[in-house]
Amino acid sequence: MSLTKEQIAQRIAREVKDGYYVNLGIGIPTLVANYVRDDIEVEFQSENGILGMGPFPYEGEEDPDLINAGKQTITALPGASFFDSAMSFGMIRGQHVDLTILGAMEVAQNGDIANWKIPGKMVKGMGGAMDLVASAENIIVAMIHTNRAGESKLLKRCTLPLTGVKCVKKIVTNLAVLEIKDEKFHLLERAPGVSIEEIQKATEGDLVIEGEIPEMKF
Amino acid sequence: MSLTKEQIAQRIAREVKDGYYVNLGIGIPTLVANYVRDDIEVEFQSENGILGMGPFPYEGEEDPDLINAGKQTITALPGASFFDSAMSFGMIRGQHVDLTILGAMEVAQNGDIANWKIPGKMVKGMGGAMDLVASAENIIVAMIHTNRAGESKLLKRCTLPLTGVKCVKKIVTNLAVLEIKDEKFHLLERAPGVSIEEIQKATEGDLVIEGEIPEMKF
Amino acid sequence: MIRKTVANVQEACEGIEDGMTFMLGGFGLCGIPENIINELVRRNVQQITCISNYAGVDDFGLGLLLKKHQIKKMISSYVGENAEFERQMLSGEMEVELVPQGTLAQRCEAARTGIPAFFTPAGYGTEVAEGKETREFNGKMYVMEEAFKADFSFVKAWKGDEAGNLIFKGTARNFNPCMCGAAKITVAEVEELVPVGTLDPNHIHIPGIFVQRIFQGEKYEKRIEQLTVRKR
Amino acid sequence: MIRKTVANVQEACEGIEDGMTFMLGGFGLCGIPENIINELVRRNVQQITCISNYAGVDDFGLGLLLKKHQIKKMISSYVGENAEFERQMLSGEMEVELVPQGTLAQRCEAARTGIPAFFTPAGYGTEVAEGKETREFNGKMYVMEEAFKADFSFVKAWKGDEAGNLIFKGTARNFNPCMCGAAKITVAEVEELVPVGTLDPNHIHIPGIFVQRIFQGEKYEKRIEQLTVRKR
Repeated sequence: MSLTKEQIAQRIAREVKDGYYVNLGIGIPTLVANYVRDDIEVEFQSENGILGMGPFPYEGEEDPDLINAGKQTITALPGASFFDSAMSFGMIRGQHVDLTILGAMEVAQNGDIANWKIPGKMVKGMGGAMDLVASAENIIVAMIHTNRAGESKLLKRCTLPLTGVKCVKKIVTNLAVLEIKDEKFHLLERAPGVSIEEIQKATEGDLVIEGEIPEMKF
Repeated sequence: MSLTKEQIAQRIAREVKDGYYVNLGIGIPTLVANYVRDDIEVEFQSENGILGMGPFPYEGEEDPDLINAGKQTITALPGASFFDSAMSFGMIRGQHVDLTILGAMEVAQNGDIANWKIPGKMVKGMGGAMDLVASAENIIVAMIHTNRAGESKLLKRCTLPLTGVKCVKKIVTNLAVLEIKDEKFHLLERAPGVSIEEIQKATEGDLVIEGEIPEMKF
Repeated sequence: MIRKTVANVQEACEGIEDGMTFMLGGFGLCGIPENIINELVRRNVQQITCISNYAGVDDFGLGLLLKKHQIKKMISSYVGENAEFERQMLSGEMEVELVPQGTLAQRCEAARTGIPAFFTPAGYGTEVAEGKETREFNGKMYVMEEAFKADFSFVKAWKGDEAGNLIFKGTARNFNPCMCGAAKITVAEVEELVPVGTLDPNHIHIPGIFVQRIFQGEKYEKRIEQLTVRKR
Repeated sequence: MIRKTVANVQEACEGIEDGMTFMLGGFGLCGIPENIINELVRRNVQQITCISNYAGVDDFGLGLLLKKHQIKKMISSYVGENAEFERQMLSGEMEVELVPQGTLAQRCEAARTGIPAFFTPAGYGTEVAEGKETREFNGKMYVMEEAFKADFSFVKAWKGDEAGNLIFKGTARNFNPCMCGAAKITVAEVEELVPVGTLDPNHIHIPGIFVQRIFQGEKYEKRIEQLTVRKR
């Protein structure tokens, strides 16, 4: 069974280590905060200008001056700080953020990523994604393995305009956890009940399968 | 009679206009604040991080955390703000400061200025002077016309390492007020009782004397 | 102290002309200069270039200018939630320059601080770097980006004083400080204009030197784009 | 919340080694990390490179390190009030790189914010620009300057909390914020370490992400260099 979006987030949350500052992109990445172990010290950064982002406010306590990068109302935890956009991206470009989790439309086996534009059809803009992927040492992509037509989104080469080059290190999809190394996808884990063959079939890029590939447990 | 340092400051103070943000260098320039008309709105910036600098504190009210660029204890006026060195020089480089007043060891007739180093002998460092002279649209130099040996400090070309090139527009010395235009010194005013010949003799650079040269009044 | 107060939004917007370039603060609908945007709509200023991270929604924020076709060109990083924007862009009615968000902020800061150009890794190897100088530093590739040029910066702060000093609140800060002093004239609207001497000089985010005009906005709607709450 | 507190100055300085490059905040003797400087003297760390606007006076601040010949190289903008400094520099015992003050601040900021290089007008046509790339933008000449690289940043703040958030006071702010996060490890000493949640998140000058270690200094002399007062 392929993972739900919640399970993808849950799996990614295991990559969040004690002492990490984490930037969560819009979509599935936002859900990761819900699954981080509560016995470790972690702070969430939102690029619109907060460090120490907390959960959604209680009903009636929402503040229009307090939102995340997805424009959702949020809260600030004790120890939080607010800052302007230049300082926020100073944190990002200066590699002070330990982990960046974001979505993608396509990832290539050399680590290229595309997630901001479909020429002539859809243009959302790159927002902070180009700064994040060009700067972060540690990027995890959260995505669905294939598009609605069933075509692979893990490719030999990206077909859409790039967001960044050779930057993605790890991918968690609804089918698998993969690492990018030596310009190939390396299969690390598979979703419960998903076979290696299914993953192989859903992956257009070169896929390396070495040794036993464990099933994720939830 | 040549001007005292106080009178040089007093004369320069007349150049300070309503609505000006002014940066005052160390030495004679510091004295300018004492002579600015009190019916105009002016704010003094000190590059170590204050806008709205006030007079020295009353005895016993000095605060070691509140100094000017000359390391003197100062006060902050209502409406003042504190900021870091990067923002302070952002103000300067970004040309938000309307007038810069600083001292010099030499000025050349093309507007070059030298004030930070005598090779092999004296090195104080440029401090903020290079940023100020390279950025300011409106620079007034306060200086003594000649050195202790009686040699001119207003030269055809500077002999000391430069602080900035082609940046000085106006000079107020103990003998005269001069403007730099078309790579020449233009005499505008003379100190009370100082003859044009005396000024000519004390000026190594090309000196243009056009029309009546009024005496300064105090 | 140099006084920057003007009576109202009309006076604050004096001198704006068709064809000018404006910077506008805000992220999403958070921290946008609401009163000024309404005045720009009322004045029906035409052919403007807007530097703003976001294009508003269809009926609020910059979306209001968009709907009236007042915008010739948008320079933004994200335009995802505005259907009319996407339509005008894809049809070619409006020119659009998309800029990585950090680069957008830094090009404002650079304009404010007299830095004509700087290098950033953002956008290297992408469309954004096309036609721009790239260079290696310490084994990594960077793109050279230049400071913006603009006629007016329009920002919104929480509190301000007559000297033009500003304090922002929460994430309504965002691009507003970066744009102060980054255009020829900076106009700040504030929720509360307080007497000089009220603001602690240690807490001022933007010193008055970066602000030419300041006024208290008549009212603030502060619309929430995505209301997300949890149960008690 | 990620805790940054260490027990004392000894623990804060763990990992420092001979030959390292340190950034030190302060302008004149105002806002210098007094306790850390004393610890560097006590440890007798050798052959260090110091990036600091000022070299202290003969018997306080960086002058203490200078007197013990611990400094191999100084990168500063102004060194005027230190006779021993001038002597070591002119005799060639110590290497000195003089940098315009604004460039010094910006090279720290650049290091912190991942900008490898930027253009500034400061120093164009002078010794400072020798060997550096210069370029014209909009009819004016600029010099390209690169970000600093350092092993430790040592800064002093007024208040701080366990999360590493910092607030500075008056003109003791100066270079301290610019240096936070500009080295591999940033160590902050504060006059008062307050409980988390005490500092208003709107008033924090430096978010804790830029600080790796924080401690409350044992005592502060805060020497005044030029006492200037007026009569009542």
